[in-house]
Parts: sequence; C-alpha cells; structure tokens
Amino acid sequence: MMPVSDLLMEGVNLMLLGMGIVFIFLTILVVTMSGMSRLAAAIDKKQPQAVPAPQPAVPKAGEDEELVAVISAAISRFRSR
Amino acid sequence: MMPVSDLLMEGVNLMLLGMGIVFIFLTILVVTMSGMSRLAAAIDKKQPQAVPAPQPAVPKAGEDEELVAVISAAISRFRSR
Amino acid sequence: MMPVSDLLMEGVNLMLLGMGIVFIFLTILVVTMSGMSRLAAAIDKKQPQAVPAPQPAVPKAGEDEELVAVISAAISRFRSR
Amino acid sequence: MGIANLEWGQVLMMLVGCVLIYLAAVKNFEPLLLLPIGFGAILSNIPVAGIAGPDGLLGYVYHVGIETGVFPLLIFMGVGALTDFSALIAMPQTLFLGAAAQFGIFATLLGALALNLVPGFEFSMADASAIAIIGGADGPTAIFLASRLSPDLLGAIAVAAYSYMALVPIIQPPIMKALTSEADRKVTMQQLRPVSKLEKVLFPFSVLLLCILFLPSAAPLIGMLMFGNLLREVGVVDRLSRAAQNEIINIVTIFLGLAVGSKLSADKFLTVETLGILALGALAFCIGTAAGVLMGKLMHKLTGGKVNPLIGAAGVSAVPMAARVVNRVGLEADHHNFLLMHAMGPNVAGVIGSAVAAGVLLALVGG
Amino acid sequence: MGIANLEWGQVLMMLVGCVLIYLAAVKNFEPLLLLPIGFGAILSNIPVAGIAGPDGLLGYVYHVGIETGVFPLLIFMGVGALTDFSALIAMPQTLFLGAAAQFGIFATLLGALALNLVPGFEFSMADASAIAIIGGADGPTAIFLASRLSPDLLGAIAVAAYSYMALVPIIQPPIMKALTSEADRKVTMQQLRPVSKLEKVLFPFSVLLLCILFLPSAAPLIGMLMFGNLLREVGVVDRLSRAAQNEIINIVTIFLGLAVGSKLSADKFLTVETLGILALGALAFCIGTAAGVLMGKLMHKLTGGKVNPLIGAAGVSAVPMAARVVNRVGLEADHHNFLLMHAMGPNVAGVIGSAVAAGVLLALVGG
Amino acid sequence: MGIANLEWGQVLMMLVGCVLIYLAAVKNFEPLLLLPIGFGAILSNIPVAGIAGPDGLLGYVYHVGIETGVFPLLIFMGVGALTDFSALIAMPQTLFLGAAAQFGIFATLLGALALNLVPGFEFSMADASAIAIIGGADGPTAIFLASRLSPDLLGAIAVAAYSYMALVPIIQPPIMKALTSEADRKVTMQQLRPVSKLEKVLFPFSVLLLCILFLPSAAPLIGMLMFGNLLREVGVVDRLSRAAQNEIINIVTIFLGLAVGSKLSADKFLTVETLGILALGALAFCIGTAAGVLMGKLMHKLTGGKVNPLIGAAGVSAVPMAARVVNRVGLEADHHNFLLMHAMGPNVAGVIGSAVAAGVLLALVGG
Ligand code: NA
Ligand code: NA
Ligand code: NA
Repeated sequence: MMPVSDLLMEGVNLMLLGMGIVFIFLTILVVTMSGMSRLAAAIDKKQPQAVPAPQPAVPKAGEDEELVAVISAAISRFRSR
Repeated sequence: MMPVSDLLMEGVNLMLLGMGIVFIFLTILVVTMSGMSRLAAAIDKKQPQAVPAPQPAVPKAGEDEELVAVISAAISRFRSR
Repeated sequence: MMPVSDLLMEGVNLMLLGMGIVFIFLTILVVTMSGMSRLAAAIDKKQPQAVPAPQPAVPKAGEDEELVAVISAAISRFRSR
Repeated sequence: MGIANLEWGQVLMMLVGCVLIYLAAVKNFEPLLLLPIGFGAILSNIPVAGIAGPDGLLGYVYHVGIETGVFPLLIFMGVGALTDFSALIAMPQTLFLGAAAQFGIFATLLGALALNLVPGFEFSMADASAIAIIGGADGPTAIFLASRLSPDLLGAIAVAAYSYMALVPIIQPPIMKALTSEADRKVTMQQLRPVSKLEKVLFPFSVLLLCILFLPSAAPLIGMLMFGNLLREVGVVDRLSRAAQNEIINIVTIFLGLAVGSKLSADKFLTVETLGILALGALAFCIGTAAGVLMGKLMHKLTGGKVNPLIGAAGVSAVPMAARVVNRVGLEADHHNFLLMHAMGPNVAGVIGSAVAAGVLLALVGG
Repeated sequence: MGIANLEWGQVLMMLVGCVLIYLAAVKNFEPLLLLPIGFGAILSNIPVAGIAGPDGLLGYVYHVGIETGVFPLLIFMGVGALTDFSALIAMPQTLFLGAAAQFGIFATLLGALALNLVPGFEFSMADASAIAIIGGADGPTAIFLASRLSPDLLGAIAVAAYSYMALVPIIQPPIMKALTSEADRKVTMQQLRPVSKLEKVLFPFSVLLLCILFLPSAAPLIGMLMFGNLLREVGVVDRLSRAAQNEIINIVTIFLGLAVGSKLSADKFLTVETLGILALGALAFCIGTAAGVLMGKLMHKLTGGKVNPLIGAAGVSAVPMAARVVNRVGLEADHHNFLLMHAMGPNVAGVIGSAVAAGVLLALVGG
Repeated sequence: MGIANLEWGQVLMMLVGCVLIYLAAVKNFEPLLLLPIGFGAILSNIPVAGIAGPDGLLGYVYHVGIETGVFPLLIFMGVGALTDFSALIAMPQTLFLGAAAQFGIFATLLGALALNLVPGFEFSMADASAIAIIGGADGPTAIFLASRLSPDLLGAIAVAAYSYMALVPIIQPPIMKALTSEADRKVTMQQLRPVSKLEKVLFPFSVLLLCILFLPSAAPLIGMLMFGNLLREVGVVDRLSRAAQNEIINIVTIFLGLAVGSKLSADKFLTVETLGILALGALAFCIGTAAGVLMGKLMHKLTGGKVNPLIGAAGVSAVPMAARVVNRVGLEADHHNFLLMHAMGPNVAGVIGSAVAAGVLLALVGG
C-alpha cells in the first residue's frame, strides 16, 4: 500500500476531478433539459391533435363496442393493462 | 456448407414434410377434440350431480359457517384463493 | 450396509433421542413463551403510551396534511404500503 | 415420433400424474401442490423432449430451487407470513400436543427400518428419516428434508405427504373417536385470552432464540418461518409481508410443484419402495394422530378437565385441515362445542414441532 | 469518456432502439415487448459499460433466461393461463385454418434458403428455420426456436416477429380483400355452442396427449401452454392461475424484452442478413394470411357456405389482433356481421399450429 | 447443540441484528430494508447452520443477487418507476443543488483516507470510495458500489447508509438552521409550472444520453433508473410499470435485505473500521447537507431571492425524507410556506447526482 500522504494527494485529485465531473455533467443536463422542454413545447404546439390519433390497433368505440365484451376477458386484460 | 441447390431441395422436402405433419397433427386433433367433447357430454349427462359432491374437505354451510370466520384470515385466504 | 438388527437398534436410539429433544425443546419453549408473555404484559403496562409515540418520521396530522397529498403518489405508496 | 420411444414405465408415470391431477381437481386433494406435481410428472416422462433433463425447464428448476433447498424455505417464509400464532401464544401448553404428535415421525422411522426385513427393501438410515418426516404432515418440511437426505425418494415422499394431508378428514376421525369417550368429546373449553401485538412480535424471537441455542440444524426452517411471521406481525413492512404471502409463495408453489413432479420417473417411483413409503405414510399419520389424542387425554386429566382431548389430533399440523376436523368431530358430539380456535394452537405447534424433528434428524443423520 | 469510445455501429443500434421505442410508445406496436427490447438495445450498445457482457445485467439475464429457453416457456405458460380456448373447442374444424396459415412458415423457409443465391447471404438450414418461424406470428415461439437454432439472429428475428404482429392491421386487409368476393365477406356464421367446463378441462390433456404421441419435440412449448390453460380452467388453483397471468408473465416480459434487446449489437444486426430477415418476415405474414384465407374459401365450399373465408386470416395467430382485423373487415362488408368470436377459433388454433411447426423444425433441423 | 458452538462475536452480531430490527420496528428507521438486514444478520450468525455459507440460503442469494449487482439495479428500476421527476423537469436548475450535495461524498473520501493516519485503519482507495458513497444517501447506489469496490465492507456501508437516511430528520435541521437566517427560511417560492407528458417521456432519454456520452460507467445505474421511469411515464405498458413498482421491488427488497445481512459477520463487522465507517457516514451526511444549503444560498443570491436556500438540503437524496424535512423546517419559519414540491426537485436530482458520483468513482477507482 502506498504511503498515506500519497493516498491523500490522490484523494484530493479524485475529489476535485469528481466534483468537477458531477458539476459539469449536471450543468450539461440542465442545458439539455431546458432544450428538451422547449422541443417538447414546440412539438406539442405543432401537433396538438397528435395525442388521440396514433392508436391504429384500438377498436373504434361504437363500432365493435359490444364485441370487445366478448373477447376472452383475460386476453383483453393482458393487452389493456 | 452444401450448395444452394441442395439446400433448396432439402428445403422443399422439409416444407412438404413439415406442412404434412402440421396438417396430420391438427387433423388428428380435430378428431380427438370431437371425441373429447362427446365424452364430456356423456359424462356430464351421466352424473349431473357430480359437480357439487366432490369436495369432502370444505366445511358444510350452516354447520360451521360462523367458524370459518374465525380461522386466521390469511390461511383461509391462502386455501380459498 | 449394516445388518437390519443394528439399524433397528440405532433407530430405537434415534427415536428416544428424537422424541426427547422434541419434548425438551417444546417444554423450554412453553416456559419461554410464558415468560415472554409476562414480559410483554409488563412492558405494555409500563408504557401504554409507547405505541403512538415512536414514529418520528411520520408527518404530524394537520400540520402538513394537505402536503402529503402532493407527494408523488407512488413514492408515498411505496413507503406506506 | 414420440409413440415409438414411449416406454411402459413412462406411460404408467403419466397415468400416475393424471391420477394426482384428478385427485387435485375433482377430489380437492391439496390442489395447489398436487396439480403442478401431477403435471410435472406428465411433462417429465415425455420421451425425447428431456424436460426434466439437465437442459430441460424442469431440470433447471429442480437444480436451482430444490437441490439448493431454496424453494421449501421460501414456502416456509410464506407460511410464516400467512399464519396467526395467537392461539398458540394464548395457550402455550398446547405445544405438548404438537410435540406428542411428532411420535408419528419417529415410529415411522422404526417402521421404515423394519421394512428392511422384507426382501426388496433397502432403506438406509437417511432414507428412513426422510420417509418418517411424512408423519410431520407438513409439505415443505418433507421436501426440504428429503432433498437433503434422500433425493431419490423425494417424489414419492412429497406425493405421500400431500396426499395424506388431503386425507386427514378421512384418516383422523375414526382414530379420534376410538380413543375418546363421548364425554371427552363434549368437553367445552374456555375462550382464549386476547393476545397483545407485542407478544406477537416477540414470539418469533422466542422461538428462534431456542432454536439457536439448542437446535441450530433446524435454523433454516424455523428461521424463515419466523422471519415470515415477523414480517406479518411487525406492522411496518406491509409491502414485504404481502409479497411473502402472495407473489413469492404463489410463484414458488408453481415451480416447486413442477420440480417435485420432475422426480416422478418410472425407475424411481414405480418400485416396491414407493408402496412401502405410501404404507408408512398412512401409518405415520395414524400414529401421530393417536399420540396427539392420548397426550390430549393426559392434559385433560392434569388440567382437571379443562382440555378437550380431541384437540391433540390437530398436533400433526396439516394446517388448517386438522383443526377443522377437530372442530367437526367436536360439533358431532355437542352442537354448541366450537373447538376450532383451541385446535389452532396445537395445529401451528405441530408445524414448529415437525420443523424441530426435522432439525433433529438433520443433525443426527444428515451430513 | 463514453463519447470517445462510441463507434458508429453502436450509435446506429441506439437509434434502432429509439425507433423501436417510438413504434411501441407512439404507434402502439406491441409495446409490452418492443419497448423493453428497444431500451435493451440502447443499454447494450453503451461503450465501456458492458451491460450486455458476461458480467453485465443483461448478459446475466440472457444467459439465465433465454439461453436456457426458460423465459419463452414461462411466457407460454402465461399465455395459456390468459387464453380462453372455448371458440376452438366449439368449432374444432377451425384447426384446419390454423394449419393452413403455417404455410407462411415453410414458404419462408424456402425463401430464406433461396436468398443464399444472392451474394452476401449465407443462411444455414438452422438459420432459415429460425427465420421462417416469424411466419408463426407468435413472439415467444419465435424467440424459443431462434435461441435453439440460431442465437446470432435472435435479435433480428424477435424484432421482425413483434413488428409484423403489430402491423397485422395493415398487412392483412388488402390480402383478405383481394382473395375474397364481397359476397364471401358478407357470410354470417351461426352462433357458437356453449362449451362445458369439463370440455375446457379435458382440452389441454387432449392437445398434450397428441403432442406426446406424435411430436415430443414440441412438448416444452405445448406442455407449458397447456399447463397454464389447465391452471386457468380447473378452477381449484386460482392463486396459481393469477400468478401465471400476472406476476410471472409481467416480470418475465420485462426481462425477456431487455435480454432480447441485448442481442441487438451492431455486428449482428447491422447486416444485410437483417434486411433479408425483415423482407422474409413480411413475406411470411402475407403468405400465411393468404393460405389461411384460401383454406377458408375451401371450407366455405365444403360446408355449403357456413364458414366465412375471412376467418382463415386469423389462423396466423397474432392473438387477438388478427381476430379483431377479421372482425373489422367483416363489418366493413356488412354492418351486422360480427365475426370476432368465430375468428378466435382459428386465432388460438394458430398458436398451437405454430408451436407444432416449431416442434417439427426442432426435430428435423435442430440437435 | 448450538449453545456450545456459539462464539462471542456471533452473539454480539445477533444483538446488532436485534438493534437494527428494533430501530426498524419501533423507531421506524427505513424498516423495509433494516428489518430484513437485521434478521439476515441473526440468521447468518447461527453456528453450525451455515445459512450464509456457500450452500446456505443467504449465501446463494448473496451470490446471485449482490455479487452480480443485479439486485441494486432492479431496485433502481423500481425507484425509477416509483419516482415522479416533474418537479425537477419544471426547475432543472435544482440539479445544481443535487450536484453540490455530492460534496459530502468526496469530502468523506478524503476523510476515509485520512483515517489511515490513525493506527488500526487501512482503507485502500477502493475502500474509501465505497465508504464515501454513504454520503450519496441512496441505499441501492451504496450497495452497488460497495459490491463492486469493497465487498468486505458492504455490510457496514449498507447499515450506515440506511441508518443515516432514517436519521435525516434529526441530522439535517440543526445544520439547515445554522447556515440560514430566519429571513432565508421564510422565502416563498412561486408555484411550479405544469409539466407535459411529452417532457416526462423525453426526460429519461435526455439523462441517459448524457450518461452515454460522458459517463458510461454510470450507465447500469442511470440506465435502469431511467428504464423504470420510462415504463412509468410512457403510458402504454402499465402492466410492466406496476410489476416494476410492486412485485419486483418488493421481492427484491426482501432478498436484498437478507443478503446484506449475511455480510454482517463478526470478523468483518466487529472491527474498528466499522466505527470509522459509522463516523464517516455521519460526517458525509452533515457535509452533504451543508454543501447543499450553501449552494442554495448562492442560488438565492443569483436568482434575486427566488430560491429558498433550505431546499438545498434535499439535494442529498434520501427521497422523500429529506424533502419532507425541508418542508417542516420551512413551515417552522412561516406557517404558510409549503416547500415540499420545490424540495422534490433537488431531492430527485440528488439521486441522479449520487449515481453520477458512483459512476465517477467506478471509472476512476474501479477495476
Ligand atoms: Na407437524
Ligand atoms: Na401461428
Ligand atoms: Na444523493
């Protein structure tokens, strides 16, 4: 094992490097998240109708409303849960 | 690796054999299931009272109806679930 | 394998020793449980207020009653379940 | 083609599996275990597929869950989390009944050794001990001990243990009636005192402490049983208690059953030894019941008539079936004599008693 | 720093993972599987971390759950516990539709072998069989067979299988309409007879019996499917049935998806072979659908018009999506023609059919 | 007999186990973990039984779940599925508070190395790193890092981490009050903006992307955390989300606790090093809290008074305890100042922060 003083020197380095990386990482994350939020707002504004549309596989209400009832309850439970 | 033409020959064999087995298997299953259904109908007709009878271990209602309540809830849950 | 008579001799020994240990063990357990019950009664008598007290981390009702509602439902579920 | 490779032994074992499933499904014989065991027996005996082999599903499950002893211990944790020991805490002297009923175990041990006098039987001391534990009327204990002492007999032992547990309502009443008088059976017992939460929390520690001091070989079984019970009673870890009572025990039960079924192969099950095991198992239940009832009579005398001797029969465990049987026989004698709660004491005492007996056998015969 | 070690292939595979997650989350493409697969693909391609390596989480999960075949078999148990086979029991002749649709599998097998004529492709017979099973339209069967016959292609095969299952509402209708007349599609079918509980309980044994006699190599798949179904129908083991339908299948689905994703590495996925697999998979679904519909037309003739040919399309499996598609196409032709229950018969028959086909391929090509 | 084989060290460790159970059951100290850890400690120190040995239940569980790192990662998946990151998304700058609080980790690292000056201590760089992570106030991160860098100290590190997390309501308030003025604590913060579903779904990808680019060694932890969170937020895989939040995390918590307890053996726990670890752990929490509050004061200044410095204390993680403590201290200063939601931002930021710190330590000190 190396002498304690060397260990401590290395520890100080590790501390500076570690806190540095933590701060840089989280700073970039702050920037990224702000960008992400703006992007999300832009997308949401552009296609506010996007939410109901993209479910091609779900049966349309009314059409086979009665039918869904007859699908084996378990399978439908598996899919919808 | 064998030449593609041989592979293809073998593939054709596999296809014929495979589809043959699938069809034969499912044909026998059709027959078996029909027989099974007739058997089930016969059994059900023969002993329509068979359903309620065969539960020797379950306490008779009325007799210890009150008692079931006192069995540690968890154990009874384990058994009855 | 040893002769059956020896096995049987050993079996008799095992039976005597085994039943002896079972009885001694459960007898000591009877004594221990009686002592435990008396101890429990003594503790319960000594500090009847002990039950509501020792939950330092749980938020006091009224104080942040409203707040508990806003904690992310899932985390609170995890803790309280 | 499977049909060409099918051997008679495999066909017979599949029929055995079907019989187990029939008993489970139609006769309600411990269906949670016997149904997966029966299906596992069918799957394991399919030629070519090798489902119970070293690379097959059931082979893996057996290797991971039973060879290691993990599954029975997890079941024990779940049983602990499902069991309310209040009746025992209120009446600790019912432990004597739980102790007496273990005589079924040790008498059967002698019986198994004696069978060696019959040509065709060659039970070692370890085999005899594993067979004897059937008398404990406790499935996971039997599987745990058999996996340690006599893996080859595990299938037959587990089948016998669960089958006779299911047969308790048929096996016990005649013995109970033969050994007691009408007056005995009419004895009413006073209501049990309430048990405080603190007692329930201290209980698992009391049992574990004695186990540590006097019988550490029983510590895995007793320890997990008491851990499950502590999860249940301590009140601050409901999430974990529910996981032990539901998800874990249900999942493990499926795999335990299938894996036990994987030991039902023709060469190990279709032997004269299996017949011996089935006979010895019945004997074990009868002797255990009788010993419990006789100890009940002794306690009846010593307590000046406060104890109904019938409750001794519940000492074999088979929770909660044996306690219900006691209650039914009591009601037959007197329509107002409810013994269920009093029988729960010896009933759960029997679980501890057979775990202790298993510990004794492990310590003296194992390793 | 990760960025310095990132290779282009890894970046592309992460994008593939993102596409899969997009399809799952936004387009609702089999999200229960494709979302974990996509995320697993991202995690596995992170440099330095080695998450899919021998000491990484996904590496362990793959080793324990997929190399052994355990996970797909547990999913099959869950599918069995979730599936109501009543429609098939009421109309066993729909098994022919389930059989015909398996032609997609074997035609694709030939197609995969023929691709060897194109430079850059080198599919062995085992590879071709694993690819062909995509035509079975059944995820766990495809994963099981690929893990046995062609582990290197497992990632692409699983992705193709689940993607095309999700695309069934887009792939099938044009083929169904091209092969049937308006009059065909308007055929109404008589209501299914009720099925007794006894039939439902005997059904798994019937299927398993044939499997044992004639195709033991399919026994692991068929056996676990039927075990799950027995747990469901037998009525006395609800605890176990619910565990199979919920806890076990949910937990296994998460890990199965992540582990499949761990096979999406650049060197194995970003190849011309993957393009071939995707093309062949689409072909398989088309041919399977067409074969099912044509067999439906034959049955329509033979039964004197009692069978609507559309229900043949449900024979590819993809439960319950394909049956819903049949129902929708039927309603388009006649607003009062509800075919859903009649399509459930061939739909679940297709599950059995592709398990049988997998057994054939295992027996003839594997081992 | 167990009593003859009991050594003093084992007795003491069992008492340590009892103390942990007492703290869990009566004082409500992180009972979900400390109760199984305490019971595991008792079971592991039973002589003869060998429950923590290579063939014992806890030995197996440790080998399968902790040596591999699987259990902490699954807990992280569950934590992700249970955590709502909205507060952080609405106020991403609270990540600085989560960053500052990690100073507790690195200061403790120096402290652990400095302890080597005291005779009897010999902490390697890996040991010191594993000890330092206690300052992350995050149980699964601590167990994961300790299992990688210093398995011998794992028991003491896990016990210290969970104990101090439970002590947060006692440790933090004095430090918070000493470093802030009454006026500081009365600062009210404006209500958080609502966060859209799309943001919540993109969030896990944002975090994972940075992790991939800049710190792949943190990818297993961050990846599983974000996978769990994606399951929660994506909305189409509720079955999987519920499995991660309930069955998986509950089952794993039981086994993780027991397995950690199996490392509490006398020769590894009853050492002067454990005392050092306990002292350093307390130090770590104090320094982390102080650093968080001081960064809060800086943000208070820089934002012109919009940030209440108290919320910096929540940056240590210990979710959701630390956020509640902030709220309580805030309410003491002003009865209408509800800071809970604002403190949730730095609180969950602290989880990410300590996972990042763990990644740094793994990259620089580990293998
Ligand atoms: Na017993
Ligand atoms: Na199919
Ligand atoms: Na932290």
